[in-house]
Amino acid sequence: MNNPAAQSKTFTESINEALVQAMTLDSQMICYGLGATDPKGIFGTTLGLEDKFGKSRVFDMPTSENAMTGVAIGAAIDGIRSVTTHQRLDFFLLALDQLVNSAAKWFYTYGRPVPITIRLIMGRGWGQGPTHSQNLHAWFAHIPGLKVVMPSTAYDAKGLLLSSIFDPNPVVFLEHRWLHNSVSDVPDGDFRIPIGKAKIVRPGKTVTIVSMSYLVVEAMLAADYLNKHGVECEVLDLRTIKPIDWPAIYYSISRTGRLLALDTGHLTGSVAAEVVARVTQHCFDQLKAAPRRLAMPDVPEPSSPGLTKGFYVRANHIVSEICAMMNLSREICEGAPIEPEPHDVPGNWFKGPF
Amino acid sequence: MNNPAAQSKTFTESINEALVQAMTLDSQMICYGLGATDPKGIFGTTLGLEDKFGKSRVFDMPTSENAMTGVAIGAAIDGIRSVTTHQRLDFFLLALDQLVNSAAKWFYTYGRPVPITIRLIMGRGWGQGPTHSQNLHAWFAHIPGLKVVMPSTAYDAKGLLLSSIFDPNPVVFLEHRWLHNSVSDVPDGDFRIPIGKAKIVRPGKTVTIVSMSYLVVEAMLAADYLNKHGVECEVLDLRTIKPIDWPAIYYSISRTGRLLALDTGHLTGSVAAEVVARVTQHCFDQLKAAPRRLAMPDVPEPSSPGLTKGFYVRANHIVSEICAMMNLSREICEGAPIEPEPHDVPGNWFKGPF
Amino acid sequence: MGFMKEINNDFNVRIALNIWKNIYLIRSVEEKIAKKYPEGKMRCPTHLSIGQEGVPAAWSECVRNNDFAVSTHRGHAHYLAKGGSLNAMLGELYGKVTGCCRGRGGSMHLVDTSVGFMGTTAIVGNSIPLGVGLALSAQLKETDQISCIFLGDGAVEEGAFYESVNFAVVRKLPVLFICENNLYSVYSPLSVRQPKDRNISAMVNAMGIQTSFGDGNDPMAVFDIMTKSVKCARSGEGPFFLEFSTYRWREHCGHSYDNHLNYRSEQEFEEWRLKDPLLRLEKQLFDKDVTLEAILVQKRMLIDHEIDLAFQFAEESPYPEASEAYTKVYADE
Amino acid sequence: MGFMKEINNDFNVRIALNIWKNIYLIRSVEEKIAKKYPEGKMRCPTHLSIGQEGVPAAWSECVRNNDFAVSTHRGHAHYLAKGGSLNAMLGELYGKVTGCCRGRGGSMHLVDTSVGFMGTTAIVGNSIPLGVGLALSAQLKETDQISCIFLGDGAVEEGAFYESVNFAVVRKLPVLFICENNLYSVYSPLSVRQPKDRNISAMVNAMGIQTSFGDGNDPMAVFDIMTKSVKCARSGEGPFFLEFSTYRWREHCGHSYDNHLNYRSEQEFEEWRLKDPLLRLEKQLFDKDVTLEAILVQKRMLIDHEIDLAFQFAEESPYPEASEAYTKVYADE
Ligand SMILES: Cc1ncc(C[n+]2csc(CCOP(=O)(O)OP(=O)(O)O)c2C)c(N)n1
Ligand SMILES: Cc1ncc(C[n+]2csc(CCOP(=O)(O)OP(=O)(O)O)c2C)c(N)n1
Ligand SMILES: [Mg+2]
Ligand SMILES: [Mg+2]
Repeated sequence: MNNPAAQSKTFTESINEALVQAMTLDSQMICYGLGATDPKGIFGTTLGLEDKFGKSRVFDMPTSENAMTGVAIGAAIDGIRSVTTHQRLDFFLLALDQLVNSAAKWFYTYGRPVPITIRLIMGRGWGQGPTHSQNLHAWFAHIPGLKVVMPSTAYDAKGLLLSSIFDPNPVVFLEHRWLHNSVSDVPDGDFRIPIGKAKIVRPGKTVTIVSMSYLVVEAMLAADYLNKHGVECEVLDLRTIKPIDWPAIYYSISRTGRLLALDTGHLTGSVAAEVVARVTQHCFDQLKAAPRRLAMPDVPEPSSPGLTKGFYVRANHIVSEICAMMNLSREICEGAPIEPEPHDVPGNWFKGPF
Repeated sequence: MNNPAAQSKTFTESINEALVQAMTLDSQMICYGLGATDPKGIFGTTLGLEDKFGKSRVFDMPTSENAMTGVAIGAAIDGIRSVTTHQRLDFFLLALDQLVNSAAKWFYTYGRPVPITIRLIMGRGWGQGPTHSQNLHAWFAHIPGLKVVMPSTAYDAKGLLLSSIFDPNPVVFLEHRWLHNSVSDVPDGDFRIPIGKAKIVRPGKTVTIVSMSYLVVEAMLAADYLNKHGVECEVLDLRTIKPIDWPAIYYSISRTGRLLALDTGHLTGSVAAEVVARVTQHCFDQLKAAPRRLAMPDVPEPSSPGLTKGFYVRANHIVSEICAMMNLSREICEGAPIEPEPHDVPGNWFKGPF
Repeated sequence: MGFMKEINNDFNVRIALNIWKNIYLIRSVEEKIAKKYPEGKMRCPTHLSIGQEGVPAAWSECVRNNDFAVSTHRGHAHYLAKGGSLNAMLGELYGKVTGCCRGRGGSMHLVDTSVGFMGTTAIVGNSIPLGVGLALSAQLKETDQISCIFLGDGAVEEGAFYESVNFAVVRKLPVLFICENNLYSVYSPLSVRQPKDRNISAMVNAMGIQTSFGDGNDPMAVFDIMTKSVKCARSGEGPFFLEFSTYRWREHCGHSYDNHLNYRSEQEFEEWRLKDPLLRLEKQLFDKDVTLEAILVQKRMLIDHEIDLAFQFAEESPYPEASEAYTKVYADE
Repeated sequence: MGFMKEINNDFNVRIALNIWKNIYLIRSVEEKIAKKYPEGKMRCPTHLSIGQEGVPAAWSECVRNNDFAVSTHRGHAHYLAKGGSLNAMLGELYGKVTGCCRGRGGSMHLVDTSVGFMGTTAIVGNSIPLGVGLALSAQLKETDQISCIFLGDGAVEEGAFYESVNFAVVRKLPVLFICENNLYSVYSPLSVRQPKDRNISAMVNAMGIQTSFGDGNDPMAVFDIMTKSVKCARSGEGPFFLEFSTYRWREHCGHSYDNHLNYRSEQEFEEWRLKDPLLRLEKQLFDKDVTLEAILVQKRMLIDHEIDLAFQFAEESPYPEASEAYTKVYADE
């Protein structure tokens, strides 16, 4: 990351920069979504685009998620790249026919590429409740023909969004709402991070923690803490969940022999299940302990802060799984960093309402 | 199954009987779907219902999958049970907002039950192609609040459909098109099979094959064959994939120490992944070999019989996985029953077109 | 003032007073939520109805307790107008165990089945087919209930709306669709979402359903239209669609004003504020009978007090136990 | 005969002959598919257009090679009318590597991008927004292409249809929606799916789009309407919606007749068969110029021969390698 032109930027700014960069490189590319041109610009990510690229390339849309996804596909098969955005993944459940029956299968069936990127924001906290908080990325990862990206840093967000946009396939690009204000050094201009490559965000030789999106933040907190107690966790950020970088995971397991797979979605049927299944199938003899998983419980996310206390996967849960796996002392387990107060916001910058 | 009143019936007849039985027991229950009252009656499953129960309780509908799912939910929260049917699961992708955002979460959020059953038929063979053949049950199994049933026999179909209808929760009831003509002894009248209970369809002590829906047929073929060679497979029919009967699976593994998980859907993110993951987490020390999986490949299903040759999971694939797991001889592996000709129909009864 | 002419002998003071009470209650609850939202204790996305009280307040006087209603993310007014418990609504906003969903839903999920208010959903258009299903149930059970479905102008863009109207007409269901056209979906004006000069109710009429259009800020006019259409829907003639013009005063979601964002002009806002349904109705009442002024002062005090108590109740209620989050996912648990 | 009066001086023999050729080609291909389907070599769900050739055949003469088209499960006629390769279509039905999708799609998935035929989808309503997206692309690129979207009367019930029309109007896109109303969706008559007496084109008109209705079995009348609406759509005036009445002769899916199922009356069927667009046009031609009879005999022979060759080509083509099924899931593989 020692790029000379790199500057400290938020995740939101990174997304915005990637969009500007892509629309500059490809003068036909379009960008639309509910609120794409409104004064808030989808949490700031699309601000300024309409001014720079004009009303025909950047536009708001009717509340018609299904048809508007089909519109992107239709334009794509005539060579128009697009980025469409939905402020919550939950709204996009209306558009799955177009995504799965058309976009994902078009190249396979007709041999014509569908270069669309669909940005979905996954909500959490501040009472978002059952239908504004779903992390259903496992669904997308189940569908042949889709690529699915889940960046955890501003840096990755920019590099992966640019790669997604210029990928000839439909890409679902998932932004965790709690990452929008996170900051990292991000290069100016065009730079790409390959889709399908995981990143070792912390090397270690005792346990492999496989993680994605916001949970990388918690994994790092846990790993930093455990490191102080002599447990060296290797934190792998998947970055892309379809395709998954299996060689990177297998290689890490070959050195650690232990796996904890995290997931921001419901446990049953999670991407973490696929990770555990494949690792077990491929690295069975290398495993020193039963693999473990941590994910959201198999219940809808309730709204009340009284009910979401302790609901999310946090560093202390991660520590406790690793303690159990390694038979570490109770003190280590109990000393782990706990859920901050208030627990339902990503930081002081977040004042609601969504 | 030695029920005195049991008679040999097809899967289709069983479904029809269950519907008649349920509508007789609950005089308010309704049943609708595209073609529910047409002369073919959804592959025969709804024939005669309109005559028996009248036009207000049994009806055809507009091609509006999304709203018509919501209609069922609305009626359900006022106490009206319903069975709605879609001739292909693929069409139901239009209705996932209603299923996931409303039906699955209504009881959790509002405390009011949603007693709806949604029958989805999963196509296969005879060139159904990319959008008439999807087995996306893993999606449903990922959603808290849903129950998901996948019967493999006419007997189970009736008993489970009756339980589904009288369950106070939304149930997705998945019928594999290749099972519609399969026959078993099925009791007359009202009988229920509990949701969430797996069945040992063949006991054995060497390998556990976890299976569901049509794949139980192939698993049995493989197990019969292997038995002749001294390998005793225990075939477990999940019957319900949400909730999954974990105790039954763990108990079987505790005796066999070996797992092969089958799935009629795409491999990545399959229910088989969840089975392997959980078994590994819970039975790690009991496993004598790396667990294995067999599922549909991570590609859309093509239409041409030239392309679907060898595409489906068949008894010989199952045998070969078990041979590899157990280091059995090449002869055993190669002698397994192979894909019948023609390979794209479930039997001579099937003459197309869908 | 243009609406003076409407004050004729038909003006029913009793009904007008009831409607006034509804408006005043909704307005005051919403204003108090707006005032207290920045305290950070109501931690959920919250959409206020201030400025839009005219339609629900008049509707309230036209429907029966056992008629059904469903609504949207902006559902406070409809919930209160149907007679939903104020304590339970505020409890829900505060995330308390006394909330109508025991804290599971927040502001966008309100329910009070004891008064036929069956729920609000946070997905645009999502509750429309549910409302149709409730009407189907009423038809099947041969009750004379109707099902009222509130929706915004944005929801008209969802395919589910169209599918729902179609089915309601095909089966002649007792549905009343009530579209509150406030010109915006979040910050997006109608012009970027629907054809210029399209008239929503005329379009919907062509689907084969009876429709009316009315001024949503004229509560007594709303009452007239509602009375007729409720009668139609209840008579078995089939569904009815109503569109009312109205305007949201505050920001789309949250407690503030947001005209400074320039997605709408200050002038437009001021024009609409002059059409305030509360002031309008009060003027009508006082014109009719000047002694009502004193009565309203009294009533205001009572309502204000009720509201204060409800906020106190909500604030003092306990949170649900955190462990509750993991229970009752299934109805047979 | 009612249509005699239409044979006026405007009747353009050259155009009529072209349209006749299109009808005859489509009819004959479909009849031959029907004949050979029971052999069990075309192993995919197949929906024939026999009886419905009038609209696509006339449309064919109104659009340009680079105009776009998308269609549905019942797409053979549209594919051929746009000039799609017959060999590649039959290859696809036979599941051969020479098929337009190399056997991946079957009858319900036809494509020939060299003539702007962009695809057909097997999900009702699914290709409608795609067609709108193609029009958006044409508008962005400032070409003068139009995008033609074929749909059935059943597709009008899908929310996606309504959402698509709305967006096309909002952005004034060069779209021609062409609804072939054949009265049925599978075995379901309009009466169980749409309001009695609803006129589809009138309803759609109220969405803010220009519309026309025509007799789909009168090819020359279709040609007139098409010519005007194509011109409108191409001129930048925005989208156009056309509804044509027509009738499917054979079963919904498959090769047989199905009147014995009694979902429609034999009488209805016979009435529609008398409206056969092929016979009608032939009569018009012969009335105009009796010497054409001999010319048509010639042309028929040529077309029949072409079709025979295409079937031979398809039957003799090899299947794709089974291993191909696992490749090219992604465009960058
Ligand atoms: C399916 C879906 N798309 C988008 C949203 C985001 N959203 C929340 S409220 C809203 C505005 C809807 O406008 P309208 O129906 O006019 O209601 P209003 O807010 O004006 O009362 C939108 C787009 C959503 N909740 N659901
Ligand atoms: C979303 C969806 N629902 C249901 C079906 C099943 N289906 C296949 S063709 C068809 C009939 C559609 O009727 P219409 O649009 O009038 O076309 P037609 O067959 O009459 O040409 C139906 C319902 C489907 N393919 N997709
Ligand atoms: Mg609005
Ligand atoms: Mg039709």
